Amino acid sequence: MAVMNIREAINKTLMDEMERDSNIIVLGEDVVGGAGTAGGQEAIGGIWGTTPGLYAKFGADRVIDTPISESAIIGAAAGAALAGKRPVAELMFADFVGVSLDQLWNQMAKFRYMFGGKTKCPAVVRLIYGAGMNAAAQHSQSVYAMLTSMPGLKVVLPATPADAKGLLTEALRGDDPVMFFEHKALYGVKGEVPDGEYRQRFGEARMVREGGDVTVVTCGRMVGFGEKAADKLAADGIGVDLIDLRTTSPLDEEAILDSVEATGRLVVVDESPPRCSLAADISAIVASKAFTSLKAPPAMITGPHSPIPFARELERAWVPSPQKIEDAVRQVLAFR
Amino acid sequence: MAVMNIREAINKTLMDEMERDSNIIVLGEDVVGGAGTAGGQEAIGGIWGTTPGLYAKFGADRVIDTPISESAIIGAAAGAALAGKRPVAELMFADFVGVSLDQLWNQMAKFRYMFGGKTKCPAVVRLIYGAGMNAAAQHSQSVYAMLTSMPGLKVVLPATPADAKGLLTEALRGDDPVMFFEHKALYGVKGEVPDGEYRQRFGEARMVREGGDVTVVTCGRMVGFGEKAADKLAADGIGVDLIDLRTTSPLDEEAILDSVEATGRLVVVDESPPRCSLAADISAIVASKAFTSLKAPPAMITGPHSPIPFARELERAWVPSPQKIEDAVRQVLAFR
Amino acid sequence: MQLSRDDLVGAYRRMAIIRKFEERLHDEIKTGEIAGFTHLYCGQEAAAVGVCDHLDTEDLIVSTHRGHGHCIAKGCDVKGMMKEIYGRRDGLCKGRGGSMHIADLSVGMLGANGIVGAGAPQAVGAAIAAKLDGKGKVAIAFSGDGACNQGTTFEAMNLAVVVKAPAIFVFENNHYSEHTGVDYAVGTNKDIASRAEAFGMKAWRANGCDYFDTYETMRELLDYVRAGNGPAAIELDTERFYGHFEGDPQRYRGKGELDRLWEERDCLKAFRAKVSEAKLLDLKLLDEVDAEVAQLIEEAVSEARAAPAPDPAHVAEDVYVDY
Amino acid sequence: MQLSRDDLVGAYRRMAIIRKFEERLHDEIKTGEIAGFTHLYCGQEAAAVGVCDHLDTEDLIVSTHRGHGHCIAKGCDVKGMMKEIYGRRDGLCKGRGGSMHIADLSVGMLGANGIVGAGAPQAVGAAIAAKLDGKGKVAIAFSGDGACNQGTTFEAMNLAVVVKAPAIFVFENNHYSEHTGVDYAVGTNKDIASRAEAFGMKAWRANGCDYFDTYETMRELLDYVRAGNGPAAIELDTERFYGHFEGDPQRYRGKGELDRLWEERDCLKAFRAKVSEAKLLDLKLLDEVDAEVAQLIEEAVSEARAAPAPDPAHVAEDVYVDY
Ligand SMILES: Cc1ncc(C[n+]2csc(CCOP(=O)(O)OP(=O)(O)O)c2C)c(N)n1
Ligand SMILES: Cc1ncc(C[n+]2csc(CCOP(=O)(O)OP(=O)(O)O)c2C)c(N)n1
Ligand SMILES: [Mg+2]
Ligand SMILES: [Mg+2]
Repeated sequence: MAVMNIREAINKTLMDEMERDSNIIVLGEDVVGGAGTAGGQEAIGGIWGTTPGLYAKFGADRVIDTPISESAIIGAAAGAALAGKRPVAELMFADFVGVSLDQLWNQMAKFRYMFGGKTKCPAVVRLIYGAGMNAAAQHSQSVYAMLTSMPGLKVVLPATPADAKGLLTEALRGDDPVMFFEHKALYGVKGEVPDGEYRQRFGEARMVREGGDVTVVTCGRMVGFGEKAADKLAADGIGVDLIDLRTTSPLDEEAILDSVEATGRLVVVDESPPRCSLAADISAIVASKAFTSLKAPPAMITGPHSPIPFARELERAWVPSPQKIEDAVRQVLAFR
Repeated sequence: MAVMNIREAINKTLMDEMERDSNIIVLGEDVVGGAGTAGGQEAIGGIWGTTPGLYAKFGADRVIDTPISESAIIGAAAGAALAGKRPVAELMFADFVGVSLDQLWNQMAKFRYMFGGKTKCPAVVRLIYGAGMNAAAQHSQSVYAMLTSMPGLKVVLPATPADAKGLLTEALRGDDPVMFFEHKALYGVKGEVPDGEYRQRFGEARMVREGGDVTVVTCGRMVGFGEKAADKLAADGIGVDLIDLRTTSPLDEEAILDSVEATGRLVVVDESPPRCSLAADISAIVASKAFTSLKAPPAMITGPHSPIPFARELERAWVPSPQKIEDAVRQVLAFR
Repeated sequence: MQLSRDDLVGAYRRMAIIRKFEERLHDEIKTGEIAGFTHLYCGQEAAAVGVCDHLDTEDLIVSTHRGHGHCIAKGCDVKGMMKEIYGRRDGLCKGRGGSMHIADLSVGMLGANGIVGAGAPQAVGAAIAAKLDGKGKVAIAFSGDGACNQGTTFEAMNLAVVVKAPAIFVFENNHYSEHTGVDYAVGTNKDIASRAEAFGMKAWRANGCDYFDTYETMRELLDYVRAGNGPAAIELDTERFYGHFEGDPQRYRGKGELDRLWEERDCLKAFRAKVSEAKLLDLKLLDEVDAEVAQLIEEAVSEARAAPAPDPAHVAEDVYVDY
Repeated sequence: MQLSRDDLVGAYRRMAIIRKFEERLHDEIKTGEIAGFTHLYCGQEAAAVGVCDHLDTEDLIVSTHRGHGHCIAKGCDVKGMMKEIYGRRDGLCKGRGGSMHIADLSVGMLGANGIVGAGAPQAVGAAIAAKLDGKGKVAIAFSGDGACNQGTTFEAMNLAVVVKAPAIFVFENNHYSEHTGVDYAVGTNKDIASRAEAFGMKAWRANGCDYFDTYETMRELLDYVRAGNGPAAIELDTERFYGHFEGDPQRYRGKGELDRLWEERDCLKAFRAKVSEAKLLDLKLLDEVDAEVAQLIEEAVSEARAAPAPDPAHVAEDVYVDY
């Protein structure tokens, strides 16, 4: 097993998979960089550094810099996928779903169903999401709940380098459109990554900690926050079942319900505003399917019902924190 | 009180309010109709028949036909609102949020917050939504959950002609962006409408039936379905508290919680796919805030996790029905 | 090059099928048996057929809400289409799509589309795929004069130029988007083709009510695109003979406008006149084609009527390949 | 008409404020004290000032991610801006917006914007409002060469033409969108202004590194728009002197490119040369302006540094006027 960070795991997976499958193409803004400049191509390899080297290896027909036209980028991915390719389109910030939603929601998500099950659209859309870099209201959002609500899309959120590889490989081998969320504050997270072919099935949550007293369900950057909280709680003898969903659609309901049936207590941590959120979704599923097991009301740790602010102090207050998770766990435990 | 249908109530309210406030302007595709044709202006007054007569009365500067450019329509509404007008923009089908989401979500919803509370954006967006006309996957969706999740937007869904007037008037008097949802299958619904000035406050649910045994929470077209179910149940001596939310943001939590505290049983009916839906949202709120009152798991009646199909038999199977509501009520009542 | 006799008869047949298909729908919709919104292609037959007669199944097209003509011209099964429009289980899309969502990838038809302007970027993606495959195939986006104001269409044109994809933008200018005239909604003070040119591609213009003009102009365009010159556009001047959708009161029409259109701009009439004047085909032969076509449509409707409805139990199937 | 001495000094001062503001940020950002993404306007000062010097507070502008210059040119309070960029409680937007979201409606500045292309439709809306008010006011959308490929920008241009709104599209072509060159990303084989023309409006071109050329050309354009002729566009040829955002390695630059730009395309240098050659202003006077400006920026930074942080307890305030 090699140790690498999430950025490297994504880059290497793209590299390996493109090598293996000549139908994979990559497109997005500045995924190469330098087109039409005196400095020449490969000026950047994506502003997040996830695509360097691809152009040099696979050339201009497979690694495509685009104008600032997100609808056209996602639409082109949709069309290329219908035409038999496996496009990997990058949305530099997930917030740009705002200017490209139709092609995700009304187009690629619905083709197969609308067309009577006779087509497939194996497009992967990489969405760079999340707060933590003081990028303010239009560059910090976690839009996975919105896309999770849309039938036809699969929604994937790796929290570790191994999952980044396993889930991206799975996305590139599958035949459905996949929304691949990369948290901008997690790119530097290091970990062991299995060598060789490695696939992580969708809909299979990861039990990060087994504790037995409270079930904490989360995903993405919040997994690390959950670990911090769990460590502190463990010191007080409180055992947390910490579940990293890995994919929110499909959802590993079984893992959640099994744990709650044992613990009777649920905390959902979700880096998003509260209404119609993933936190609400998971809580509602648990309330309706594990009602008799629940010993305390489900607790939802989300941001407030406001846009995400710029200033450090404000952003920090907006985003769920290890402290808030810890407090919530203590609270649901205290409930009788 | 005059008796009229929802279509007429909307048209009349627009007429009256535009008369009263010269800052109100209307824009959208074919809201007038006939521009640049031999037949001449006023060829239609909106394909839903909600805007006829406005052009004749208020002229081309205030009633504006636009090209098919939803981002520009909503963006223009946002800009006009910042500039001191009260635009009423029509999205002919709510599904076109797909091509205009950014201007709703990242722009008008966020201006006030991002700009430090010093601006206001009193734009009203009319979204025609919902299934029931076999308009298939791209012309039948109920996107209120998505917009409810977005801080900065208010989300309004009249189910009666009186509420259509009251809520639209309120939207046009307020200073925040309002998403005004009109169900395409409800336009013909008739009812009494108060004469003269009539405003319905947001965040104030309507208790459609008081029954005391089960709380059924819903909105839009599903209110009528809920009434049908309630009537049948009443015949069996089962009393339903039927709550029409009227607005999902702000949400009248109190009305919901008060009822559930009395009934202990909740059914949420939501014309949308299940994940991260309004049904999940309400259920989660109730589970977390009225936990001890709940005597049965919350039941969520939604469509399946699929796009909306075309054929009559399929669409009917997709949409929640009075029968499904009735069954759910009986089931939550049977739970011990 | 001259078209062969078979080519000519084939072109006429395809146009006639579209015409009859649509006219029959126009009547059947009045019975209330067909659900949803239906947009008829009548009047524009020469456009779809004149374009698609150059294509084989590996050339791809994306279509619009007014897609029946494109589907038929590209080779979709007419009976399967009719069943689909009737919402039947064995319809081309199992009754899930309906009129606005007919697709058949086996003939290179990537889908009608209910979202105006959504197809154009998809065609660019398909063209990127075609370029990568290097077999000289093209991808075509049909768009209306209304769709050509949608941001997606503009973005698609620019992207196609930037990546030099063999994408072709066919603008069918039927002078209306719903109830609005093209002279109002398309702000350019020239034609739509000029706007496409300003995006950096070569553009052609043709009479979309004349099969021969459309076909010949497309030949030139396709030679250019297949030679690797990147994208191209064509504006086809054409006419919509019915309302925007069935039920449209058409108050935007001028006095006598529709009569004049049927009189002067009927592509089938024009085709018959041309081939008989040039003594290329005997009109009796075309009458026979008409009869065959009438029979085909009759069968399509009666089979669709008799066909089983979809089973509601399957409402949520085929959302994913695997979940 | 000639600019007065006061006008000239004012123009220079505004450009110098922008320059110093940005250069200071360039340095301060390295200290790590300023959070988020910051895009500097250095090099484009003549564009913002040359345009905005024609406007009063009732003329409205919408800006971009690279908005500091537009804000200053339109009259936003420089100290309030600095505090905002430092994320302070008393910043122009209470520390909630930051560099990319500065707005001040009291001076007609409708907002910087983090979404490329989002401003253009808003300017059209503001222009529709202005037209309704009938006071001859205009609304201006600043857009980059990259933004001019976004569908929203195209839609906005078409809509403005259709409704004949007094909207002005100022395209600041600084030859780059992030790491990509304009010759690649803008597919038109002519300039950006030509593409705007193809949307049916009159377009001008000017040297955006020359205050006088920008200012004079804008005068002509504004006469045209204020006279009720509908929208117009102008392409300003300008330069970005720093990276796309702070931290950009700028590997897309040619060898010696930046040196050459500072040498040949510095609008402040050019301004000084022109006014002194024409003997309109004494350079010593401009040196004094520079000193004042340096003082202002020094104060702005030290006041911002010393200013209180926002109170986390207020994180969710001001989402609605009332809820
Ligand atoms: C994004 C979007 N906006 C609006 C509509 C509603 N609509 C359907 S067809 C149409 C007019 C299209 O005009 P045009 O592109 O000229 O095609 P035609 O109907 O003439 O074939 C409109 C406005 C839609 N389906 N999608
Ligand atoms: C919709 C959207 N897409 C992409 C980006 C990321 N982005 C920010 S600035 C920029 C380049 C803009 O180029 P241009 O319009 O020329 O403005 P300049 O930076 O040169 O001032 C990009 C791609 C964004 N903020 N919004
Ligand atoms: Mg048309
Ligand atoms: Mg630029």
